[in-house]
Amino acid sequence: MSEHSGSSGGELVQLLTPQGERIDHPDFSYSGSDDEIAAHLRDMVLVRRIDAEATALQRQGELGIWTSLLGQEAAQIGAGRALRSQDVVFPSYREHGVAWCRDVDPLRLLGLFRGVDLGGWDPHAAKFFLYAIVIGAQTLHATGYAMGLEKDGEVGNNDPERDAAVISYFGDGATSQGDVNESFVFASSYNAPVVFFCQNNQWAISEPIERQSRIPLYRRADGFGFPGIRVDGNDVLAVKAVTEQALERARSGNGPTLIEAFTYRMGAHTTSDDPTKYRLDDELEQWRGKDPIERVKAYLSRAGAIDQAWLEELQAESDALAVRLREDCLTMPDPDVAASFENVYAEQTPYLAEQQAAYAEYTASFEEGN
Amino acid sequence: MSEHSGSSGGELVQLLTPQGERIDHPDFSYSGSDDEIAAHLRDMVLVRRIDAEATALQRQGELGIWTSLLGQEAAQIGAGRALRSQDVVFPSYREHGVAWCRDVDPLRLLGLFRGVDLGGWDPHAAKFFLYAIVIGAQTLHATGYAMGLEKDGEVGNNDPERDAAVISYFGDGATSQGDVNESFVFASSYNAPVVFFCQNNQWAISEPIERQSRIPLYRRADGFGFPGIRVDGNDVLAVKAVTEQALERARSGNGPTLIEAFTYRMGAHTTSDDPTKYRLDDELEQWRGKDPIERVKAYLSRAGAIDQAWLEELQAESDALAVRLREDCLTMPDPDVAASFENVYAEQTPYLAEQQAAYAEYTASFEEGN
Amino acid sequence: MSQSQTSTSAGRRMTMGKALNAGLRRALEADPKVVLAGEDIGKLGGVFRITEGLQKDFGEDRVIDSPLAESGIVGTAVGMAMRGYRPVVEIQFDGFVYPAYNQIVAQVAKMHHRSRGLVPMPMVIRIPFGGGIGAVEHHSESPEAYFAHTAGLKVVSCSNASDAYWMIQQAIALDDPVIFLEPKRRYHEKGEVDEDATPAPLHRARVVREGTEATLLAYGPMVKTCLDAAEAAAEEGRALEVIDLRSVSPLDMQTVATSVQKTGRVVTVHEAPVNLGLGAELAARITEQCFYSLEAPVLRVGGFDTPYPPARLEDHYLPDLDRVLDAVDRSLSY
Amino acid sequence: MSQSQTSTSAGRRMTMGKALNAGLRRALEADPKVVLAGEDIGKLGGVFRITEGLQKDFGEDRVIDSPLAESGIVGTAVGMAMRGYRPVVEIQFDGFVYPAYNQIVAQVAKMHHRSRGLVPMPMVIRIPFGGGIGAVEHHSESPEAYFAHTAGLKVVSCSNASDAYWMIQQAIALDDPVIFLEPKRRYHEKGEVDEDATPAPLHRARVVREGTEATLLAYGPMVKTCLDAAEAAAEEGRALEVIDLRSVSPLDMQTVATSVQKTGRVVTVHEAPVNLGLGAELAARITEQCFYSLEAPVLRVGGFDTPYPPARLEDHYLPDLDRVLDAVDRSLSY
Ligand SMILES: Cc1ncc(C[n+]2csc(CCOP(=O)(O)OP(=O)(O)O)c2C)c(N)n1
Ligand SMILES: Cc1ncc(C[n+]2csc(CCOP(=O)(O)OP(=O)(O)O)c2C)c(N)n1
Ligand SMILES: [Mg+2]
Ligand SMILES: [Mg+2]
Repeated sequence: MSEHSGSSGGELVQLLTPQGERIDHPDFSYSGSDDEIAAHLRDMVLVRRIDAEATALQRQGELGIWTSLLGQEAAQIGAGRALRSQDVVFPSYREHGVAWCRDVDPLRLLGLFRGVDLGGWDPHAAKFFLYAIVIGAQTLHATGYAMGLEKDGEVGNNDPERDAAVISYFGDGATSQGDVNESFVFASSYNAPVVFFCQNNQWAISEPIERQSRIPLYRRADGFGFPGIRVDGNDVLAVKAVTEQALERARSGNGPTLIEAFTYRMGAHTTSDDPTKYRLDDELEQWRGKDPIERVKAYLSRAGAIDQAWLEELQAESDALAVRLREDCLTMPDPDVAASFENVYAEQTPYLAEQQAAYAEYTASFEEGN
Repeated sequence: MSEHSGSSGGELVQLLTPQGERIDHPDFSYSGSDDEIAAHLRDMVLVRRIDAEATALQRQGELGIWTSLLGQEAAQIGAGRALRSQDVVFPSYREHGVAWCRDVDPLRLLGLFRGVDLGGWDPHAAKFFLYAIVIGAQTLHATGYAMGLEKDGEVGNNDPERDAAVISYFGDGATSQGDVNESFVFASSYNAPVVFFCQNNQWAISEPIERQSRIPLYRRADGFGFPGIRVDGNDVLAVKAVTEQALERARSGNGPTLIEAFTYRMGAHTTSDDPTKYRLDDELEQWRGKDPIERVKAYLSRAGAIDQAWLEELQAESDALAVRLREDCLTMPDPDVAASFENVYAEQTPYLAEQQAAYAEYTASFEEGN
Repeated sequence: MSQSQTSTSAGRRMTMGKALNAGLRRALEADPKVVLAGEDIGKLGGVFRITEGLQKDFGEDRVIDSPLAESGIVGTAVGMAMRGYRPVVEIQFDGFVYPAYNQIVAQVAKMHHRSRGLVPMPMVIRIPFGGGIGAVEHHSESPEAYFAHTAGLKVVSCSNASDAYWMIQQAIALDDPVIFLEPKRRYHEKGEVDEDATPAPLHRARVVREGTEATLLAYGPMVKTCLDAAEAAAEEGRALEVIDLRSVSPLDMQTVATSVQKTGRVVTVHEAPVNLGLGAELAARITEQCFYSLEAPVLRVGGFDTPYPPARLEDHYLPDLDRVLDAVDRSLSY
Repeated sequence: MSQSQTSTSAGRRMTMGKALNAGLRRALEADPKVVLAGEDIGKLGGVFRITEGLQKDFGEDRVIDSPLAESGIVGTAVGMAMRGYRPVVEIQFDGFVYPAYNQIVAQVAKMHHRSRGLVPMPMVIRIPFGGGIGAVEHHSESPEAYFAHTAGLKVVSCSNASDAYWMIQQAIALDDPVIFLEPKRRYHEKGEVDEDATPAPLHRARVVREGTEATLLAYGPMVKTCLDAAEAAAEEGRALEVIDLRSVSPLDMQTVATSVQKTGRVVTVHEAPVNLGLGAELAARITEQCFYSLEAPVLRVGGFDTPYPPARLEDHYLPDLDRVLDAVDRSLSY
């Protein structure tokens, strides 16, 4: 009954094999230099290091929870590096790699999971909106934003500095949610410049992809009248090529695309999860052989573009980044209770102002009391 | 951009042309006798008459509103007569023709629109659930019911008396609603024995189908991994053939099908609507040539299966039905206020009982007062 | 007799429906970032014709017919607001707002706070609400409490043409999301609209009739019911004060408390079910703030705690003059 | 001291989580029509492990992992109920129930009434609710008022292991739809569960501590907070009565009124925002029913009228012993 194909097969766009060999594809090619590929490698290594450090911080009680991107580095860096500066990102809650590409300080991501704020970066400045925890909600925001881009004439001008697109990230599980399907309806109806980027990491917490769909997810787009494409989500070159084309399609006024990045969640769903309850080591082992970082290392080493010294330098950089992140995390100030009351409204209400004042008075009296 | 084809074209299943000629189709055939076709004609004429009478009753203030099925008789009778007695129907609010096939007294339909109740028939007895006004909600109920059928082992027994399926009706506009798409996800995931029957009557109130989808609606099913098919919704033979096959597929355990019945809403959306605000007479005129009743009359007359006398008798029957319906409508008793409080809960709460008692006391005192 | 802050110079007489249309038109003119979206709001002008002519005059880019999906309508409006637009969304009927509930309470209401003010949500969600029009199920609901309980939203309701004209513009101009409840059964009632007046602040209640013996608190469709009740009471020599709350969240408790301190008795009136309806919050707050002034408990008149009934029973369900006066009698008997 | 109607014979000591699991197991055993559905409730046993082991023992046909779509979960459960099943649905966290809000308030709540009793909706919607676990946004909400305002639904919350065990079974056995709120931060607290006892009726409140000077009203997670407050007050010589409402809708006003007539002072406590929270309804009804007994207005302690804050601020947001006692002090100062 299930038509899910494995990670190989004609329908999967791949430009770099797990063994690190570059292969051709009739419709997609990666045009960057080896230096650029090395830059992707650096991105992937650094975000994996950030991720590992965050996981460690959570284990030590410094974060409430963490959503690991382990295994999904190529999907995120490939897509993130396909963006132009004017493009706008609507993430879900696992896109630390895309945040990295948007120059969002990883510390700001930690703030959310440490519980000091609800998202500490400036979404407009970063063109990277806040993490969306309610599954699927952001896909509609992305579509509406894209409709706005269109109204503003930022699409189809044949001007690479100006034409903009929106990209929205979500998981395989999210494709079952009404909002995601409605976003397909709206994007299609208004031909909105939006790329739907689904990281199919095979699992929605404990539920395998078969629970959500009996056909490959990229084919969902067929039903809504726009193109869908499946790419090897562990192949940073293919992801970048495919995403670039989809973004360009959107920017030039040709409407939405659904990209299914076929990848794997190598870790737990979150640090609260225990995947041994529901999945087999075998599967994990199999995917370990398709690691997104190893294949790039293999290719670049073989091509002579990087050497041991380069890798050691990168290791040092990544360790330094982790140290910095840890330090900054530990010294991140706790929020003041005033933050609870602020910004609930743009125009504060007298009622809430009174509530805030009463609480301040209460805590003050309490402190006097002590 | 729009790929909506007209009512002809290879993808549309048709077995009886607007001119009343029977044509072949490679995958579908209508196997009934001319007597059966005459029975469909009778059904269609009678439900059109019921519909006209209800519209008249509304104009005269006897109903609050009415949702006319004018033009959709073939879609509803064709699908309704494809059902076996054990099949179960989840309608939207316009399926008076299907109700007719399920032996729901049309008077009971009027009750809802007259405002004497919220649906006056017995859904279990009729295997025809109550009208669903919130767009799309019933498609999930249908899917859940179908999941229940499966659990009960009422599917795939190769027993024509026992194997059952569910059919759910909805409009073209409804396909944009999250619930409808989620019902596709669930039906597909659980391989539920449900037929999704979309009457694409080209309009969702004032919005043309292009606002909801830029490709033919039957193709939505592709994206969810089950078959979709477009049938000439004004061709009762084709609708019956296509629906029978889809129901049989469901009953035998092969899962869901989406049927798009390509038809036209010849009247207003409801009696409150004014379609001259948004659509052209031309379009109406064009569809008048595809009338679902006329083509059957033409075929049967030409085949010699009916004659003038037969038609006159049918006319008399339909007039009598209308007279009976009108009389019964006018004498339908108003509900008692107790009905407001009853059945809110299976186990009444003391609070509501008190509220009911207080209101009874209040009205009583009031009557004394007068 | 009325404390209305609008200027007293004669305006145009128009229905509430036309006043809303005029207000929307003026908002569209005033700010190119204002966009309207909803089902059938374009050529048809909406099922109540509130947006009539607006698509013709402002184009399909600013007056947008939406696919039939309320979550999509509100969710894409969130995105448009993020892009700097000021979306004004129409929900066709009260009973069809629930598919959008998730977007409204989890996204619209929280975005400004979540983003520390960086992503404002200047959105208006217009909902024709309430009963009294003989409609079928899901077309007569009063969902205001569901929204008023939600921090981050503001909720208002107009009761007359002049307020309709001004309040819709104020709501659109506000940087906060506003649930804008239009009493559909009053759409056809006419009133004076002075387009040059200075309107009262959006969240200010208004004493619409002064009195001394009890205070009637209402908003939207029930304001007229209360005024009628007060008129009838006056004929029997009883002076009831009527307050049009106008803003359901936040509540203007100052205006309310001033009245209660004078009258000592309060009856709240709304169409929504009593249990956890606005009357509950009003009763709780009034009792907190005016404990020593109250001669009687705050009494609540509202819809039954039942689903909205079929049309032929709605006259029982809906509070009317008699039920209001009955509550006043009960209050006075304390 | 406790009025608990459960028998006093010693039971098994277990956490509330285990008690719910045991109650669900017993319900699955008792009636083959009981089915469980929700995200991750199968192999994983739910993110809180409440359904642990149940799929293994009752099969995938009765313990169903659902696609990730709450409206679909509840909507298909409606269909299963129509087919004669008794679905028990798990919503993973409070903040994720809103996509199903439309199905819940427009379908689940109304089906029995709409069909004149012909289509009952014996459905339980389990929601782990409330804060105090240091979670990220949308994982700590208290949506009870949204449901309690909806006619046709019943809403209950358990505060201890024994009630959890019994109430879940009673809710499943009831022919009405029940929103079953589980105080997630109490999942790990242990209590005695007597599996042979005769439980108190589902909608009966319980005096969990007797006292004379003021009545504390709470449900779910705040019952323990109130008991702690009463204990602290007792050390200062003040006897507070604590009522565990257990049923949020319908309310057992008889038990409440009896207490208020004795104490004359009331403080309501819940995590949900104060504005239009359950405290509002309680205050309104208590004032109506016990007007002459009240020495002070009903005072309300609740979450702030703000979105749920980030974890590092939740100790401010959530009512605690001190805030409860502060309200008691204020009440006593009248
Ligand atoms: C509306 C909603 N329902 C449930 C959840 C709880 N939840 C968080 S993540 C998750 C699984 C998501 O799976 P997927 O979409 O595949 O994304 P992934 O986590 O694998 O990246 C669930 C059920 C949620 N956040 N929102
Ligand atoms: C959730 C919801 N939103 C809006 C409406 C108002 N409404 C009633 S019918 C209708 C159009 C339905 O169009 P379609 O699905 O094509 O069915 P048709 O009426 O053409 O049979 C709308 C918008 C509704 N009933 N439910
Ligand atoms: Mg996943
Ligand atoms: Mg239609």
